[in-house]
Amino acid sequence: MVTAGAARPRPRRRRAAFIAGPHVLLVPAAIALAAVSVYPLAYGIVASLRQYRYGLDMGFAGADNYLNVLQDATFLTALGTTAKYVVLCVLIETLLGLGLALLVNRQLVGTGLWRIGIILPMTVAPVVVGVMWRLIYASDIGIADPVLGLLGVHGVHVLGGESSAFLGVVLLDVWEWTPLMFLILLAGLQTIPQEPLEAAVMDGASALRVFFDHVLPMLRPVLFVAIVLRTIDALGTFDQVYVLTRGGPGVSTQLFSIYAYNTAFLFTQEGRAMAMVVLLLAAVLVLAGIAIRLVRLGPGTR
Amino acid sequence: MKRRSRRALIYLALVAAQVFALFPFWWMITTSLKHQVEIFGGLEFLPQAPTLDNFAALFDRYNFGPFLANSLLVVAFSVAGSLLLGTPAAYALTKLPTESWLQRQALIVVLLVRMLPAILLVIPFYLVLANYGLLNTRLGLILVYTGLNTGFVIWLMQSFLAEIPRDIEEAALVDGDSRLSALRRIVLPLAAPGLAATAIFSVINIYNDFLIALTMTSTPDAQTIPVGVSTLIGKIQIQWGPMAAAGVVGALPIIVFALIVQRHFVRGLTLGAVK
Amino acid sequence: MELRYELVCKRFGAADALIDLDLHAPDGCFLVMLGPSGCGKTTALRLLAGLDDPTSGRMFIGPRDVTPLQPRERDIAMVFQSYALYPHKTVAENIEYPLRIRRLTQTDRQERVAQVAKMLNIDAYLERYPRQLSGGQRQRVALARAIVRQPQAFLMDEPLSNLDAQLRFQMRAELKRLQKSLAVTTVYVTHDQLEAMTMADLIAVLSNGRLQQLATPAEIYARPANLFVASFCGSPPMNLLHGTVTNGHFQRAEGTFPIDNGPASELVLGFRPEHAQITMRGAPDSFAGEIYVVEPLGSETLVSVKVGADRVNVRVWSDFQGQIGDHCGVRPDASRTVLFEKDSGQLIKGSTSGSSKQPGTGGVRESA
Amino acid sequence: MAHKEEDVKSESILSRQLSRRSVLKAGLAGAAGLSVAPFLDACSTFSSSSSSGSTNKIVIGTFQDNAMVPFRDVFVKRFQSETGIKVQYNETNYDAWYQNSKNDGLHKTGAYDIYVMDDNWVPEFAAGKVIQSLDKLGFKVNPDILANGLNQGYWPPKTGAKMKAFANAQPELYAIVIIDDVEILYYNKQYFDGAPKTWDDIAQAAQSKSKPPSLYGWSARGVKGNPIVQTYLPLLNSYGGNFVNQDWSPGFAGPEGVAALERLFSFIPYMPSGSAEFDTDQEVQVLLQGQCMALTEYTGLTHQVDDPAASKVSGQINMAATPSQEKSGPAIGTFICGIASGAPNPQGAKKFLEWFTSSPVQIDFAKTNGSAAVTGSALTDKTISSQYRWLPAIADAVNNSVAKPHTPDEPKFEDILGTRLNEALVQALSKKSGYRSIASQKLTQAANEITAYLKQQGGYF
Repeated sequence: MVTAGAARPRPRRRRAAFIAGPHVLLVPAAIALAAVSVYPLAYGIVASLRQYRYGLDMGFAGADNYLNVLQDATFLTALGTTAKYVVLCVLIETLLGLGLALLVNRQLVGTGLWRIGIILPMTVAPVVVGVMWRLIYASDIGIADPVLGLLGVHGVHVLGGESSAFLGVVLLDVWEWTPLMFLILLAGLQTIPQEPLEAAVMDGASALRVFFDHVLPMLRPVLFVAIVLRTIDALGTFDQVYVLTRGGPGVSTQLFSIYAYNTAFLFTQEGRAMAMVVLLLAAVLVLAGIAIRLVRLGPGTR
Repeated sequence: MKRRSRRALIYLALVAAQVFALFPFWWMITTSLKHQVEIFGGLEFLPQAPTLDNFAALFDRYNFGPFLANSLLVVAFSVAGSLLLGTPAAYALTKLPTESWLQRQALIVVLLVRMLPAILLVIPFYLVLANYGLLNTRLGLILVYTGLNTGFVIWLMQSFLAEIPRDIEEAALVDGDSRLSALRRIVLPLAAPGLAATAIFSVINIYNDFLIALTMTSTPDAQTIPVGVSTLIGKIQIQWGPMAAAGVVGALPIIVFALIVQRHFVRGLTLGAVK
Repeated sequence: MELRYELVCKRFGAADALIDLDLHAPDGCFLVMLGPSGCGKTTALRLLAGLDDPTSGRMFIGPRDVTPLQPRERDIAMVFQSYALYPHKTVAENIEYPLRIRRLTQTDRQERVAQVAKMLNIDAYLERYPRQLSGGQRQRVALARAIVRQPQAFLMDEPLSNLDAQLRFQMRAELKRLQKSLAVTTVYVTHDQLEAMTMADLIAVLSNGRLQQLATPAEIYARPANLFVASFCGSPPMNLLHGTVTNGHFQRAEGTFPIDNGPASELVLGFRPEHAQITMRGAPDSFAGEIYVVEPLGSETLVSVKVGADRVNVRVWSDFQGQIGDHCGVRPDASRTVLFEKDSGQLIKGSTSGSSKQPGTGGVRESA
Repeated sequence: MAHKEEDVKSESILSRQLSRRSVLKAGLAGAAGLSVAPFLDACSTFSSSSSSGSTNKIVIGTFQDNAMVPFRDVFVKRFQSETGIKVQYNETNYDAWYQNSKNDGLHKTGAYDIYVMDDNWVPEFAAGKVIQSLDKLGFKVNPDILANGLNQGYWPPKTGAKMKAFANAQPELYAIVIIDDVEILYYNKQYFDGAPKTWDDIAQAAQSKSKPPSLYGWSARGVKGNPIVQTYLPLLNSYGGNFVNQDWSPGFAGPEGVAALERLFSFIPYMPSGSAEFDTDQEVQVLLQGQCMALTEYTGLTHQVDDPAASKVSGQINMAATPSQEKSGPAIGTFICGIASGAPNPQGAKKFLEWFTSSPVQIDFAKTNGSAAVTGSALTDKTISSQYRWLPAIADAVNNSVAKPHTPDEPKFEDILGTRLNEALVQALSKKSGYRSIASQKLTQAANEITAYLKQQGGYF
């Protein structure tokens, strides 16, 4: 055995292309991904440590930008607004999407037709979505105010009040992205095997019990992916709100992205804007880490 | 009896969802067909004197011809480019040992890239493009979109390719194919639905982008439809009629596209997200 | 072509899938690699096909060292467990595919496809897609695709495992005939010892990545090289009784049995179910036991006897009358027993003559 | 069993490809073939942009605005035919253009020769060298140009507070005004006996004659940011308050500023209830529909008031300088042109701007729809004024106008003030009382925020 190792014929250095092949294919994409992520991120971090004035780089600023940002009440408000927005949107969209998916996940007349109608909103550019809802909400030409009037709510202008504008923006997001939740969850529901559910029914479980004891746990991985994707996207919401309210009235719909955008491009405080972005990314990464850990540690996971 | 009324309720809920989903489209379309005076004249669900003036204005005054052409060109090449880059990478990932470190990290990186806010991206991209004289060119946009979309392609295609039985590819190898020709002749044709779904989502993502196009372009030489739509929201004036028309023009190609490829669309989501 | 593995090792991460595989199959041989799942047999096949790379060692097809070659350069054909038909190609296109890659002319291709399809009785389905075929038909298409190449070797990875019992029986025979008529060296991987016994010229039994025995089916049956082979081959497998040796006798609490020699003090006595008789309890050279279950198989009956903590299977004529719980004895056929060393598990003494498939004459001499 | 099921599944997934295979093949081939095209396309873009460097072409970039229509449709064309210099005219959304032009100038990309700017961009663009000094280019200023408009183009500013770093620098002309846009009062003459002089006049008329919602006494832009600031500034100025004082302390939180905002709130019973989300378009609509007695607005509206397609009250709207109270205080917001620091053809750009601001051309400009020309001779020409009744009002307003603070941080000022004003308006609209305390509280908040920001930024105190 001792000599066998030395005497053992070694395969020649061989078929390099065949072995390395798959890894080689990763390289171009990796370069592309690095170009669009590592470079901007590095740039952003460097820029966050520099002072800009009139668009010109005035030199190293240390932690000034970070300190300024953390003392900026408007920024902190924007973070709070964003958190509220994301939680509310994702929650409503998940519940509505799940509800719709459960409704459609059965033998219905014209399933495909229902689906087409429901998915249309998510195909439209967010800018156009902003336009659509502005046409609806506008107090003089829109239809929201008269409809609210019919419902007995008079004198409310959706975009004219702070909480109503916030809810209006949330409603827009719900309109646009519930379809995504719906489709993902419907697909998830359709992969759930029917036998365990039937067995549960045979065991005498009510529909609700079956849902909570069986359907929901089995749907959990899909639900998790859907929520993560939607949360990531909701955090970056910009176009629709920009078109619809520009963050107003006051700061009621001023999401993080809008404030950071204004700071970078309107107030020409590139360094400060980058500090905001870096802070947000760090916060999100920490939260994501916690979330992943919680999910991993949670009961009922594989 | 109870069963029947429950069923009726379900349909009722679905109809409500449809109305909710479709009404904004209807309202935008009717607005786009109204004269300025009528838009402000009160609530009309149907235009009293339908006009195409708003649409004509888009193409006569607001450069929507070039915007549309730019959008289509940029989308076509960016999607093709990111598929060409991302698909081989996704294929390579499926060839790595399952659940291997690299595979997991790669997918996490892809997700992280997706998380970077556009505000972070636009300034560096602007500088790079400026450096190479690619600002305000379609090529510049194509390069940026191709890079950004590659991660998405990897993410989706990986799950599609992983579904193709390994045996089939190996059969091709034994039958005399090289890795590459097996990929071309056997794997990709089998992944065609996935490729289609990925392409669809890429088209939608890229066609709908606003902030990057807004920053990287400044003239109709390269500006895309969403930028064009935003042009109509002036500093002090909103051209409601043309804006609605622009919304219709902006949404139309993608809706028609979505309807045509509806089945793939759903499949793409199914596999991409459920896997 | 003859096939040769030379000290081939394959490691996946920290796990050894194959250790020092050294075997040789002569030209035209039907070699079956047999073993439980995870034993390394499929790995060995994939290494030979070039689908995986060995960690060390070399492989030869004929005189060629194929270790550095890509699969397509090895000139072999493979039949996969899942058949791996190209779902987007018709049957004809599937079969034709290897030829197309080799750039044969269209007439050549058509001719050979037709010929092979006829040979395998699938000429009626040539225009169908795999999904329109039954399992057996797909199996034939996969075979056809392998055969049409006229390769230097066939590699088959459990090709019959997805078929139902009836079809498997039928295909087994056809495959064997086909292999003999084509006379192409074939490596056939299976976990089914019946397939191995019925089809193979040579069987390589693998376990835990190591080759246990390479021999003809008869040899494996009669003189398994170790306890693993003994317990893996044959249905039911060889009976194995642990005991000690004193004075030329194999001894257990239930009885003693004379043996020729006994170098070690602790041995395992092995005998096939058909090489034993049910006797009355206390009969000479028998082990006392109690009938555990009686399974009539039609032409014969299989009796399972509890001998101490062990169970022993015995094949008897179908007129066997014993009942569950009856006391009895089991007497191995002295000329057909084998002995294994207990610690190493290695065979130490072969039985003196070849096997006879005759069920032992048996009958109940005593009932409780 | 398990095997079988798996088989069925993979089969169904893999079974549908067939028809698509050919499509895919064609698609890939097409993509490969076409991938050459964008490079060719890019090359042609390069060549076209390099040809823009030639002396017979200039590129003008601007934001989309109705006031620019005559400039675009008449004068750009006329310059081309008179000089043979080709003019490429690109217009885009206001914010996008601000960002694009700044980027273009900062990085000297050279996509443009002339930026049409809002006057409050001048400090930042000049300090950041986005645009080049017209003085250094040898720009010949037409002395006929009204001083208040012209002064918007200087950096450091000729008047008002100066940042420390620029306190002693000689003002240089960086941008030249092309449209003397200013806020003026529009009023429906059937409700007023002559032009209202003070805010009190308007308030009185509103109180006695308005019948909301069929007839509003006043209309305003209330959207956060620039719009509501534009609504507020004429009030603030006329009540004697400053946006910022000479020492950079905010000047609107004092009694004058509070009184000015309170005055705006006093119109709430006579204003459309959606005012907090009104921008120009909505604000103006009630006037043009005949539902509003008066409002302040920039001069672009003059193009619409007599157009029967847009207005139900054409001919009934008159114009005047914005009302005074303690003093006169119209807000100026000119369209002003700078030459890009990376301009491929600065001489062509200079030539165009000198041509356009020359007295004869300005007279023709005023004659075109009564545009807000920048020269005294054009605005005060009796024959033109008889056709376009608002021109004297514009001249009057410009001459009495108050400029915004001259600092690169002005957008941040406007954002802070505009946000808090908007909040105050929303509160006032819903509470309909307690105006003074709302005004005082929000204005103080804005002032504190601006001061804090200036301290962070440095260079002010």
